[in-house]
Amino acid sequence: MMNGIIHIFLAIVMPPLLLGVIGKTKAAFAGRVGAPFLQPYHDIIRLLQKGSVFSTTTSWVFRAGPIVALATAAVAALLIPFGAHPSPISFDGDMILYAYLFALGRFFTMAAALDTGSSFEGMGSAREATYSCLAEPTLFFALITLSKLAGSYSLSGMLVNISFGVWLNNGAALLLLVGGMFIVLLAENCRIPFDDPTTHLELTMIHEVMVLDHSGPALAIIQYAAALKLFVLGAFFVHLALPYATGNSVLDWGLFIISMLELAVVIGVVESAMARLRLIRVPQLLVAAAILAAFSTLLVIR
Amino acid sequence: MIALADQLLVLVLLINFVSLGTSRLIFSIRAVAVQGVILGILPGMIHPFTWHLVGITVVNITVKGFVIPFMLVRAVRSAEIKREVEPFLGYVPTLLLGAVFTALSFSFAGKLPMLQEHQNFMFVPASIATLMTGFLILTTRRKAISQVIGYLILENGIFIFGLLLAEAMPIMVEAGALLDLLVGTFVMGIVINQISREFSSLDTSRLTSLKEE
Amino acid sequence: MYSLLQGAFDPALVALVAALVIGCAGIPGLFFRKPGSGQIIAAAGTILAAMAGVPASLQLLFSHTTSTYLLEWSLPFGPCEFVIDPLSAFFLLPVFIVSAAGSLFAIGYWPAAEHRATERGLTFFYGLLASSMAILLMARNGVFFIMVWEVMALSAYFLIVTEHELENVRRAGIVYLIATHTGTVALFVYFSLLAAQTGSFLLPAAGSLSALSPYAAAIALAAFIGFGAKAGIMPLHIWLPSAHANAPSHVSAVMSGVMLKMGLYGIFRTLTFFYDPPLLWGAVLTVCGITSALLGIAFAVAQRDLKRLLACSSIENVGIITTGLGVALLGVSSHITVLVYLGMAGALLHILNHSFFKPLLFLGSGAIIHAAGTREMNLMGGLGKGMPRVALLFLVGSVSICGIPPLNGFVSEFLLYLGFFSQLKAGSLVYLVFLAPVLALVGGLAVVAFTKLYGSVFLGTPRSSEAAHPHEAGVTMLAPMAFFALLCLLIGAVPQLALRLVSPAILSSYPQTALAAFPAEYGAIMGRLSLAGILLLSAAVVVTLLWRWRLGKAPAASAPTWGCGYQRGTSRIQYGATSFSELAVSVFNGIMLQRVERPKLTGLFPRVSRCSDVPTETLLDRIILPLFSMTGMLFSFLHRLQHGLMQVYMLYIFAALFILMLWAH
Amino acid sequence: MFAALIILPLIGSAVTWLIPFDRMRPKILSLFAFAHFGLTIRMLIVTPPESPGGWFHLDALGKIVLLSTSVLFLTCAVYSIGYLYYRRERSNRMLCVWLLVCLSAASMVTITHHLGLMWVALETTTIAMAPLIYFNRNARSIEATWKYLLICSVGVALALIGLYFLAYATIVARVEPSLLLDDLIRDAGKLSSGWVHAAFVFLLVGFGTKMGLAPLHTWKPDAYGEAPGLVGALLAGGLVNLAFLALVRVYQVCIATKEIAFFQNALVVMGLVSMVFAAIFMARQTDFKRMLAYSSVEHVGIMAVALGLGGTAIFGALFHVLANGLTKGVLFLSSGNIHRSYNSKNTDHVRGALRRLPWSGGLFMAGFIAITGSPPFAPFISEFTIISSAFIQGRMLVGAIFLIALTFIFIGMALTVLPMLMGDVPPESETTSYRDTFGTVGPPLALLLVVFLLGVWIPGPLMTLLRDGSALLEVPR
Repeated sequence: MMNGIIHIFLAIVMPPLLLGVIGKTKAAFAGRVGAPFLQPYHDIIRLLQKGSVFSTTTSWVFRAGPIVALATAAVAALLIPFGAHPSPISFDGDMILYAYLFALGRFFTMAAALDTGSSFEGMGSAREATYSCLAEPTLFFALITLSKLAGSYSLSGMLVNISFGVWLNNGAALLLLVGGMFIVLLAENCRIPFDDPTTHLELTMIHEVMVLDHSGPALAIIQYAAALKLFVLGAFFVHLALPYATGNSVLDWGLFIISMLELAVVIGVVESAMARLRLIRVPQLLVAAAILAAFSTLLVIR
Repeated sequence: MIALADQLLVLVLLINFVSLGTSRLIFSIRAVAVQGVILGILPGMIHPFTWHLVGITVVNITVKGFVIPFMLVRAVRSAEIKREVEPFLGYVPTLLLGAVFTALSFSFAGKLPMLQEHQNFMFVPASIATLMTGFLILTTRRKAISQVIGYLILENGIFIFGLLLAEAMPIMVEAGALLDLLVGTFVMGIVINQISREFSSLDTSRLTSLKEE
Repeated sequence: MYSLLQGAFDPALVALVAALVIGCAGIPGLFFRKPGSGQIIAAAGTILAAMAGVPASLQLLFSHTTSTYLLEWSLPFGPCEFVIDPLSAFFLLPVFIVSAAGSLFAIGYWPAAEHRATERGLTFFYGLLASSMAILLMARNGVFFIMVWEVMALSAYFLIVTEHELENVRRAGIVYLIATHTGTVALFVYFSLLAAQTGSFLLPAAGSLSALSPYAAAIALAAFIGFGAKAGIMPLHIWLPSAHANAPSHVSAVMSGVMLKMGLYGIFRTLTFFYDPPLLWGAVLTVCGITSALLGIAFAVAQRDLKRLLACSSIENVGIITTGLGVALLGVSSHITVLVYLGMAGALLHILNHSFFKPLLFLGSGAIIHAAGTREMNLMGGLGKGMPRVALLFLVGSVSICGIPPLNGFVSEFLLYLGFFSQLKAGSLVYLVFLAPVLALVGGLAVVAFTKLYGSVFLGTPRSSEAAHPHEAGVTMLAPMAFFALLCLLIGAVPQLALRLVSPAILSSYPQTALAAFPAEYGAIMGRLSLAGILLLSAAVVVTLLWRWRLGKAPAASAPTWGCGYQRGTSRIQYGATSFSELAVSVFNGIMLQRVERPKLTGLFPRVSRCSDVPTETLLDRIILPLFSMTGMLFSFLHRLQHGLMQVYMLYIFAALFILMLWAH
Repeated sequence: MFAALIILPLIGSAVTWLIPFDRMRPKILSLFAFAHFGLTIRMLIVTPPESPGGWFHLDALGKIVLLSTSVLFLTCAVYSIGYLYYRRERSNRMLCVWLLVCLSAASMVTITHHLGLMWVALETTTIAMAPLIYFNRNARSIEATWKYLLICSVGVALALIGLYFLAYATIVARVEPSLLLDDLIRDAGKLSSGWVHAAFVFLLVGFGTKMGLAPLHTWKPDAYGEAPGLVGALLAGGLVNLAFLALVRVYQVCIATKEIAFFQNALVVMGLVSMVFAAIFMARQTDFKRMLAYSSVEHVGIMAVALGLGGTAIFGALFHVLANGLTKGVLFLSSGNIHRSYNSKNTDHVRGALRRLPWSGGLFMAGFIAITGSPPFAPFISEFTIISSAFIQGRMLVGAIFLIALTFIFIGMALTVLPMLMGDVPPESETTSYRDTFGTVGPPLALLLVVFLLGVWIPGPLMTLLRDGSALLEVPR
């Protein structure tokens, strides 16, 4: 019960912090002081207070976009276990629901973008559609590998059971998987090298360009939803990459938070170290990720 | 008397070759006429005398020997076509083929069982050889007239075989023979005349408008 | 109604009568002078029949009974039995539902007043098609089966060529007719071999044949070709896109929603005959299925024609169903009942789902075509404002066909996924799990295809003057769509019931699944799914309320879409259908071959001209049609045998005589 | 009674010969057709006793052919009323006269058991048909007539010598020389195989030519193409069946002589060859009447294959006699209407027939569906019986070739027929006064109904008839 409350609390509160950490890291690499860690919270709150402007061409679909995006991310957050603690909702096959929830969110974000009738947002949603469908198989290969290793068909079962012991036995497979999943993590959350959330060169962007016409609370919801998505997928990845658990409930929560922050730092490092890829290269990288994951699957089930 | 039948059959075979070899339309018509006359006589040779037989003979001789040739010749005249036979296949090859077929028919006939009284005759080979000759003319000659001639020779072949059955089932044979004559003479004659009116020629290689492109 | 049925009538008889009524519904219209009344009578009759037929088939389904009727007929092919077992009853549901909805839709979509020439025939053959499909499911005598089958196929042909003054409609019709007839020929072989095997034309009972018997393989192959051609499994799908695209929309709805399923029914039925199918069969089905799914949706992504896109996605869904069947078959041959159950459940449920959301989409496309006057998606846009109800219903359909929670499409795919994963622990068939990522890819592509469709049709601003002033569809058109949308939501919300629906059918065809308590086990999981759905809904509500509250605080203004600094934005610079899918197509290039039609530019100052990408039917255009024309050329060369020259003919006779002589002696 | 069946049409032809009015003749024709039909039905119900000497004897096989011929003739006669009204420009005396002569000869073929007499009757039908094919009196029709006449005469001549061989075989075997079917069957065991084989070969080729088995079919497209629609119907639906009956008679003798295996194989081969030929010539066919001719080649091929297969296929063959005959009637009569209305039988000119002639077009469509063996029409029953019996007998190769040929034929026919019926009437197409009238549509419509009924329900008496017929052709294993 307690764990459940903590779980939900973290899911609600923590996501923007990751963005803050990433920003700080990048600033540090750039030799700047950078915005405070809590800047994202300020942004969201400010946006919530602003009035909003809706394009005349839009319809209710446009308004449904942010709502569904956030709702799906929230439900996904309930399905994924944080640290050593199983998730509030867990049943056989919930990983498939987890994967498909993002599809639902995507569908509506893209629809909302298309609803504005802007060429740029149309472009953005086209890219989003293609790349995310290329990222899909990787996630599933990961799920297969994990459920094979953990011998469980539910997210909690498979993720909580990943321990160093498993790593020792199937190091190679998990390593491949970590590689693949990290790429997917970046792609799904539109981070460099796939997308640069900070530029406003529309021609090069994917996610940001889809939300050009969202303003005020809508934008706030979108940004929060994005952060939450990063958090949820990050939690998945952390289980994979940093599977340490003590057995002490409180400590485990601490470890989870720390490892999430580590992840944020790593992302920040990558973003500062790498440049944005040319769009043509993106599919190749995604396919590469899929192949890595497929290999890891082969390694474990042969 | 009966012995003569074989000689006549030899004559029939010779006429086959003549009709294969000749290049003159009129002449081949005449040849067929002669063949018809001979075949008309044949029954008289092998069967005992009856008035019925006489009747048959007369009918045969008049129709095959005179009526048909007359009609054909008239058709040729009326259509004032060239008197050549104009074969697809040259005369020598046709003759050779004719010889081959005759030989074949003899060997074929040899394999078939016969009655004693027919044993030493060459009715079967002669008939089949004549049949083949008819076919040869039907396939290698260009003019409609020639084809009628071919058909008649074919009929003659059948007639020769019919002689073997003449006493066993006379009605059958005569019905067959007469019906053929009907076709041979009237219908074909009519059609020939129609053709010569429509096309002002009896060259069947002109009669090829109906085909698959 | 239920108890009444139980009391008064035998449900099987009710279903049979309902089918016959549907068949005759179109006849009165043929004799009316005044147009329209016939159509209404037909619709009323069909709907009433369906209202009787659906409960009847439900009862048959749940009563787990098999009722047999014997038709006295004089044809020399043994007794003609009518049998309704749970499998048939299950397939009867979509037949009744979809045909009734379509006949109602027709009143608004194909009004007799405007289509005096075609309406009568359309209504008549529509009824014929529907009832022949219903009767097909009851037929147990092979010959009678073929007869009904062919009635179905031919009436479908006449429906397709309703607008036969259009060239490509005629072409679609001919392709369809040839394809279906070839399939029927395969069925001739199929039933003949069955008769050779069993000694009678009656279809054998479930699990009564051995796959090791001499003809078994041939029977299975013939069934695959004959039924697969109708179901549109690749590579037998060539007729499907153009036929569905060119038929009137409610006809497309019935063809895609139900007629394809008849082919699948044939395959299902055939496979139940054998108690020991070899692994190979299952493997073949699975591979063909997943390939059709992937390629089908890939083609769909590339389409520009609204209805072609839907048709291609039908290929995809049929592929998914076939995959499920193949998995089940693998389960049968390796005695893993959980696979049998999950595969069959997934397949059957997806059949049901597809017969709900695909008709919904096709009917919607009919409404769209009514409003926009074209099927070309690149000319549409912004229709959502003119026809909001259609837009909403269409959205439901699009979401559920993508297999996205919380709608019904997801449920069936979920079951299939469970099936794929189920062998992960057990050693054998572990490689099945590789189907999961492929299916995921299919799902992703489906999202591409349908966001493209929905976006380019309903959203944004009109791209042509035709689409500028759409009108909302009438109630007779909206009601059926709303009904289907409701069903989609229902199954999505309470999947347990759906599972309850399919279980009897599975049980009747594969009794071995009775041993384990699968329905209970997976029913629980389904319960969790609906819980997740509720959570999703509540979360959405919370967010909405929050937003409402904020909007209340700070008022909203409205302005034109931001052109990113470009001031002269016209509607044509929007992302159109083709441009939306261009990226995906370029990724999957080679599967989706596009022909670029670009005009020849001449002179120093060429006049204004446009080029466009045209998706091509790879198999049909690149392989089959060339083959046909080659055969045609060969034949027309052989036509010279009929040379027209008498002497040659004589030679033929002579040769025949000669050869036969040689043969004889 | 037998005499009546033969004399009646002859009287009719005499009457039509004497009548001076063109308008009257078709009516009289139909009158006699009705009478003949009534007589036929009567004879089917109460089978007349075998005539003394056994020359005339109406058995089940004869009944089937007689029935199909009579029904078809009746339809064509009634059709001729409406049809000839549009052909007032030329006298129809010859047509009516020879039609009735043909009918009389045809009836003779069906009721006689004396092969010689049957041959004579068959030859008579051949001759009687010649003037009918020449009805249009132009260069093309004369050519067609000429080819038809010469080829068929040669064929019949070959059949004659075949009969001679058979007769001589009886003489050689020292049994009572006779061509009576029953005697032949009785003494068949004693005949010498050499003569019998030769006889069978000649008879097969001879009757095969009349029937139109490939490659002896060469006269068919020309004759069918040039003859008027109703004559084509009689050729394809009537004469074909007569020749088939002749072959069946020979087959009966064959069964008795134990030489049946060779004859069966020969039939199967020739049948398949015919179907393949038909398939080849259907492709890219631009003349729809010639197309129908090739379809007729196909169907005689089917009958031959069925006869060769034996077993249950025999039933199929006998039923196909009816099914094919009547369906061909529908096709030829409706195609005649289309031909007249467009004044062309070339599919490049004939388009959108469903628009110009809804009824005839619909009939042609239905006929096309029926003749390609689609249910629910009679030909499906027969064809499916044949196919299934091929597979059930394990003759996989035969079945495969059969089906492949059928598929190609369907494709070829569809690609010719559908463009012809569908679409709009091209503006440049010739407009004639010829439209659907009750007189020209009713008869084929009636035929179509019969074809449909036979496709879903075979009446009991007919069933017994077919069973008796196939019992006569039972091959003792």
